[in-house]
Amino acid sequence: MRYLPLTADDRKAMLEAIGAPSAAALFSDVPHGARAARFDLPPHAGEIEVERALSRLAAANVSAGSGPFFCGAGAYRHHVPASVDHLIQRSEFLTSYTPYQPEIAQGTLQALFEFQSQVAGLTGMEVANASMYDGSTATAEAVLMAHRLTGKRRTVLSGNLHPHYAETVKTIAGLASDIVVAPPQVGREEDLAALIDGETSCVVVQNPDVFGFVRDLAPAARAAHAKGALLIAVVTEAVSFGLVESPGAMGADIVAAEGQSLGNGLSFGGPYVGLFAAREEFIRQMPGRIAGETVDADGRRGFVLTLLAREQHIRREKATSNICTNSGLCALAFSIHLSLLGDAGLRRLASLNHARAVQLVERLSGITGVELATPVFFNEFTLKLPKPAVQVNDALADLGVVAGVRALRLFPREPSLGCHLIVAATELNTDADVEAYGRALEQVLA
Amino acid sequence: MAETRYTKSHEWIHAENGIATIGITQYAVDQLGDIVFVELPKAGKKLAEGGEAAVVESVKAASEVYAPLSGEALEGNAELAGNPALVNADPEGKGWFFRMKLSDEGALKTLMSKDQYTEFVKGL
Amino acid sequence: MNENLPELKRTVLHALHVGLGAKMVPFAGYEMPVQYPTGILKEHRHARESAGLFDVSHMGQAVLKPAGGDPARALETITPADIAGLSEGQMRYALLLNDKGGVSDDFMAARLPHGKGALYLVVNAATKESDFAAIADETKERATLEPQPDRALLALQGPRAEAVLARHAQGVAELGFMRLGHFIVAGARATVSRSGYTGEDGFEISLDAKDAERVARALLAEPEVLPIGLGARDSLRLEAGLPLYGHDLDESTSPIAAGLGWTIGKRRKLARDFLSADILMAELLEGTGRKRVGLTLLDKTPAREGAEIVDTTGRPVGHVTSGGFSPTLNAPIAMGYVDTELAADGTELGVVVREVQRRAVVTPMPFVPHRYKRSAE
Amino acid sequence: MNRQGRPTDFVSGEADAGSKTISSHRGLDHEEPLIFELGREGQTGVDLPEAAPFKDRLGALARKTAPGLPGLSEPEAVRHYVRLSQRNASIDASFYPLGSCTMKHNPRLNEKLARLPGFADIHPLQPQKTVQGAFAVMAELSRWLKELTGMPAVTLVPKAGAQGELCGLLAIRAALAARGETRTKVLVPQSAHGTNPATAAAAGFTVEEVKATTDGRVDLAMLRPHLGSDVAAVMLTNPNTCGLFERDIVAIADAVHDAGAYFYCDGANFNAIVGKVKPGALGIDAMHINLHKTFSTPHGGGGPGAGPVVFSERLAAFAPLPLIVHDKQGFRFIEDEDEARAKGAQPFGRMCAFHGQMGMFVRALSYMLSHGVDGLRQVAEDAVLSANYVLASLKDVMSAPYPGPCMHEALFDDEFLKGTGVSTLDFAKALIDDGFHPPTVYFPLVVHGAMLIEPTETESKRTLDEFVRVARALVSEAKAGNTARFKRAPVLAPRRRLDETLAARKPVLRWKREPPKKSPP
Repeated sequence: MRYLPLTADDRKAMLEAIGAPSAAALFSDVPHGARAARFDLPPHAGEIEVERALSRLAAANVSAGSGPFFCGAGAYRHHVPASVDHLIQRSEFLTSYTPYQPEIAQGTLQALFEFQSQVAGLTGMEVANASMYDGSTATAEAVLMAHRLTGKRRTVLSGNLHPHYAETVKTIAGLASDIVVAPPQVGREEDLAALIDGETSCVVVQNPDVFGFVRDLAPAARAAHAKGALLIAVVTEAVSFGLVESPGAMGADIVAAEGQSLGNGLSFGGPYVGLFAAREEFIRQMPGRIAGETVDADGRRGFVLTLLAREQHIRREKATSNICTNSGLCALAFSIHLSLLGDAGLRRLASLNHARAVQLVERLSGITGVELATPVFFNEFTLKLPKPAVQVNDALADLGVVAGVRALRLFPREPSLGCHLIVAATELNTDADVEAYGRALEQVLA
Repeated sequence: MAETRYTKSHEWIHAENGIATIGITQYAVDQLGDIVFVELPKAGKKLAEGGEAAVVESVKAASEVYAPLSGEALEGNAELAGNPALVNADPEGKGWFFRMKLSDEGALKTLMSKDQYTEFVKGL
Repeated sequence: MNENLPELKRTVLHALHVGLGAKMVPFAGYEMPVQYPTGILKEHRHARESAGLFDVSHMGQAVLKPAGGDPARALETITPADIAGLSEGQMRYALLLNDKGGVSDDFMAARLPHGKGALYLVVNAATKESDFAAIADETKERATLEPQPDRALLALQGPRAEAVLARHAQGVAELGFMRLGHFIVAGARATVSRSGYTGEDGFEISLDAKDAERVARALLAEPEVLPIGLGARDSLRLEAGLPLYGHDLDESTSPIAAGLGWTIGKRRKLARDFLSADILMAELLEGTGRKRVGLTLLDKTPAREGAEIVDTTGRPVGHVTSGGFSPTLNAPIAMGYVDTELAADGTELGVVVREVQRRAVVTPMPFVPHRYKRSAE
Repeated sequence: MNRQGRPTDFVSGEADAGSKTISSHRGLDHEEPLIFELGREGQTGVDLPEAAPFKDRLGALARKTAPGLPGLSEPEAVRHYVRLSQRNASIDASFYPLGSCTMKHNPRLNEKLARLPGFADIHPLQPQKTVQGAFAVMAELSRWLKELTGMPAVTLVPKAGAQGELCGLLAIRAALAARGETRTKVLVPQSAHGTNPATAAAAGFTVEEVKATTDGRVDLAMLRPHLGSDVAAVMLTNPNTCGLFERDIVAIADAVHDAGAYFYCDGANFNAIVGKVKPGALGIDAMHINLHKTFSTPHGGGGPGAGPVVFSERLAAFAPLPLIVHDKQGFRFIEDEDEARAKGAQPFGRMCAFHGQMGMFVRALSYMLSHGVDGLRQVAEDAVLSANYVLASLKDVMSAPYPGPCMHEALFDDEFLKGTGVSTLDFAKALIDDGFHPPTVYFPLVVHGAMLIEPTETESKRTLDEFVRVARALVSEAKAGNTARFKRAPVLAPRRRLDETLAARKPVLRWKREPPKKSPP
């Protein structure tokens, strides 16, 4: 057994030292009825067999890189520099744990501090935590945080918030909230003011929204603040921070975002990394791990986990959240990618994305019957097709093009969205991909 | 007439004609260690005897501070916001938490005297 | 050099054919019945109106068994069809491609019921040796190919085929189109699929050679059934618009031009994980410039394979790949490849037969509607 | 008064003379500035093409001020992170006996396989026919988890152990609602990890603590009085946080069920019994499994984790969305609640976007297939054997609050340090100077000055012997009154003790550009 160092002799010697007749004797507390003998599972296998078995399953999937690919809706296919994966696989990052002993975890702690600084800068907020599981759970935590801050529980969700996020909020924050969900409105800045009253704790608005539409958050912020509510801004495409006005600049009080786009692959939906930022005055109600700067006994700058008293291991049932860890390694990948990019690189990356989307829109909206439903967009937009998207998508797949995500898959109760297709383009799409999409759509709609 | 009383949850209360000042005892501070943050009741907040009135956080722990008696909060100790270390330095003086108007001053009698409290702590 | 003709092989039913008075001809290295005393025309009409029995034992049957892997995944390395997606008892028409974007053969593949993933394959007679060699080689990591030379294959085709076979094989009537199962046919264990190459409803019956003649005689004893030769078999599949390998398909024809893009599995198109994927995916989007079309000749002279197709001005635009007389339409028909812009139904064209240009018109295929028993879904 | 928590002991002291150098680097240990202090404007470590000219579609919503990210070349960025990494302890480099965290070897085969394009480069919403292999991984992992736990149902969705707990309690809440009952209380033993009560509160329940027996367990006598008709569930960790197996667990389960409540088991310590005990046989209704503990997915400096939850028949129907079904067309998700209900399920909702931590599923399955059922059984036996070996080798000089045998971790209190002036924290820091990551300290809270040592199956006897030798030597140092070396410790780490009070009193949570100094007029 390649992963087990103890030899039969070791085990014998150790049992003698313990004074136990056998390994079984160490399990004497286990009730006999509970000792399992039979498992319908295979025996151990070597690297070759395991690699063969799992490679076979991997081969049964069509990877996004196989051909023209335009799916987004909360997960985006981007280039990840080779050095990112190399660095996160360093033993000292990969195989360490939550920095309980700061003296020998400065690497992780400093990286988290840098991550927090980057996230604050991107979102235009004052502070950020050391990451959450993903964007959707970060959103739910943001709602709970707003309740703690305002002492109110009414929650207004934009109809253009990613439905998975809305459902996650309902599940995780639902018990503590009265949730109002606006109806989806493709390509429009819904007026949320009407839904906000004195009892409202927070308003949750995604930007760019689930349809790719880029909106001004300021009106929503004003409407919320007028009633003593907080604006929670949600961002699912982190690359948009490079080109789209930051939520902070538009008046957000809390930002919950998905960081997968930077440094992290698609990986069928996880693991991803939730970004969480807020105004400084809110830090003591912020959920999750936070790294802070301090000094050591020799007066040298160092970093520690701080504001621990908010956390479950001290406050138990009074904790701000039940979350223990963050998404450390994904946060590190995110942070390394951003360090490699810098302001200049991120801006260029974002421009490439926007340019590709604009090019695709121009190619597709020329086709008879195809309408662009989201006039303002970053790297994702929604098309209104002359036929049900389910048919068109299927026919396009038959021509080798993965054309996007059907709005109806995300909004199964909104038949009015039957002809809407959510399309994302990134720096990884080529001119040929765009042309293939164009020709295929022409053929399908002909 | 002024008098100071103590609770089993380690608050001290100093009352003078209907107005009381509340803080936490030296014993409490020793248990908590370095105080890093204090959350105080807003003026006008109705406080019920034994109800949660404030929160005190140290590096290692966090604890509620309970209202020893019923009444209405008048003000919190503004200094603590910028300098929570005051609580460690002078818990039963400059490190006071909040002032409140007692609805029934007579109820003070139900709380422990200095000597009773000292005995109580010895027993812990 | 060798003057003598190669020794012709015989199917296990050779004696039966001869006994029935069949006219035997060489075909794909076999001595096969081209027609029986009934005659091609009658045989053809009988298959369309009642039921006909075909001996197709010359075709190559084989089973691809799992050996350390999934034979379907293994087979996908040489065919663009979605083989892994075959459920047990499901059958599919598939192509073998070359690396130039051409077709190196076509074949049938089915997932055997209770076969632990094993596949049943039927390939063309003329190419069976090379096909089997290629398949065995490509799949050897994960599967073993077991050719079945000692199995016969009978095809019972026509509107009465179901009623007839049901008398000898319980349960076959429930079999859906392009499905296959194990049955007892006239007392013999057989693997029966609801498939064929005539455009009619019908069955193909794979069975041990030793049982073949007895079962064939049992079926022929049925009043609705006549034996049918290669001649009628060809006119039937032509009316059905079905391409014949070596004629309508070859190493140089694009499956897209042949209208067989549908045989490439959807997943395969997205994964682009098959031979010549880049060529064919581009052809799917941009077209090939050529298209396989059906032609009806307006005078009675049949056009044969190789005849030149011209436009109304006489400019050459393609060639006939198979042609003949359609008993059902009572007119000469053909199929061939022409430039895409001349492929629209109703387009006036010409076919040069014996130096004379004869009028022809592009006709939608099949010439005669298919009458498959598709199960409701 | 809340006395709970981890103390810090910060004494600003003399710089260790040995550490003084011109550069302030110390050999291979480099002082590394913040990335923000290294970067320059305009520089970048990624060469991306210039976008072809295009008509901007953002209008007024284009970003006006840059995020303020430093620019570095690739070699600068790589060196920065390599130097940071060198300031971390890791299981690859040293013994890391962090109790209840299960720091075991992370096979690189798992990493390699998780990075296959067929797993790493598939989109959660791409056509489901094109991800049948991913479904197959999930199905196979589910099969292993159900068989190993002897439970009939599982959901893979939860993103971490804590979310797994929430998943379990929300399923219980849904099950009670389906029964038309409202029960408000969740019973949690004193020794429980803080996440348990925090989760119970997050799931809308009030928490009632149950005292532990003198031998560190929960027994029926102590539980019974709490078991009223208002109790929704009991949350028990087994093996528990003291590293002990809950002997009465079957009787406890029966009592819980008789009271009409559900039995949630925290599976954080499943690694001690995997392949030997089927929790299903213990009367458990729900249990989460930390794939990063029992099944070796990397801890990554604090996540990502994954917390699948197995369910009993009584709770199976209430698992969260999405559900996975397999029919003639192959595998597919049920993502819509109405469709799920039409299929007879009663999901309590959705816990996160998409379908869970696929990357972790591949790694865990790779570990399972590698060990096989025989290997996993050996994993549990070796983990328990090693913990007992440490316990047996130290209990004569250190103080163990509970008699052995223990399960996968050995628990000590600070009785043996009484009068030495050395605290558990000091002792832990001293271990750092000797090249070991300290055990978990001051947890569980029920034990004074706790030290929880979990060697896992990963360590050789040689390593265990070395650790024992060092620990014994430190004990005699402490008893010999050599407190100074403890109070100063660690001196050989990249940093000495850090001032957590300062960090919390004046929180500095991000880098800020120094305000430009006013130049004199």
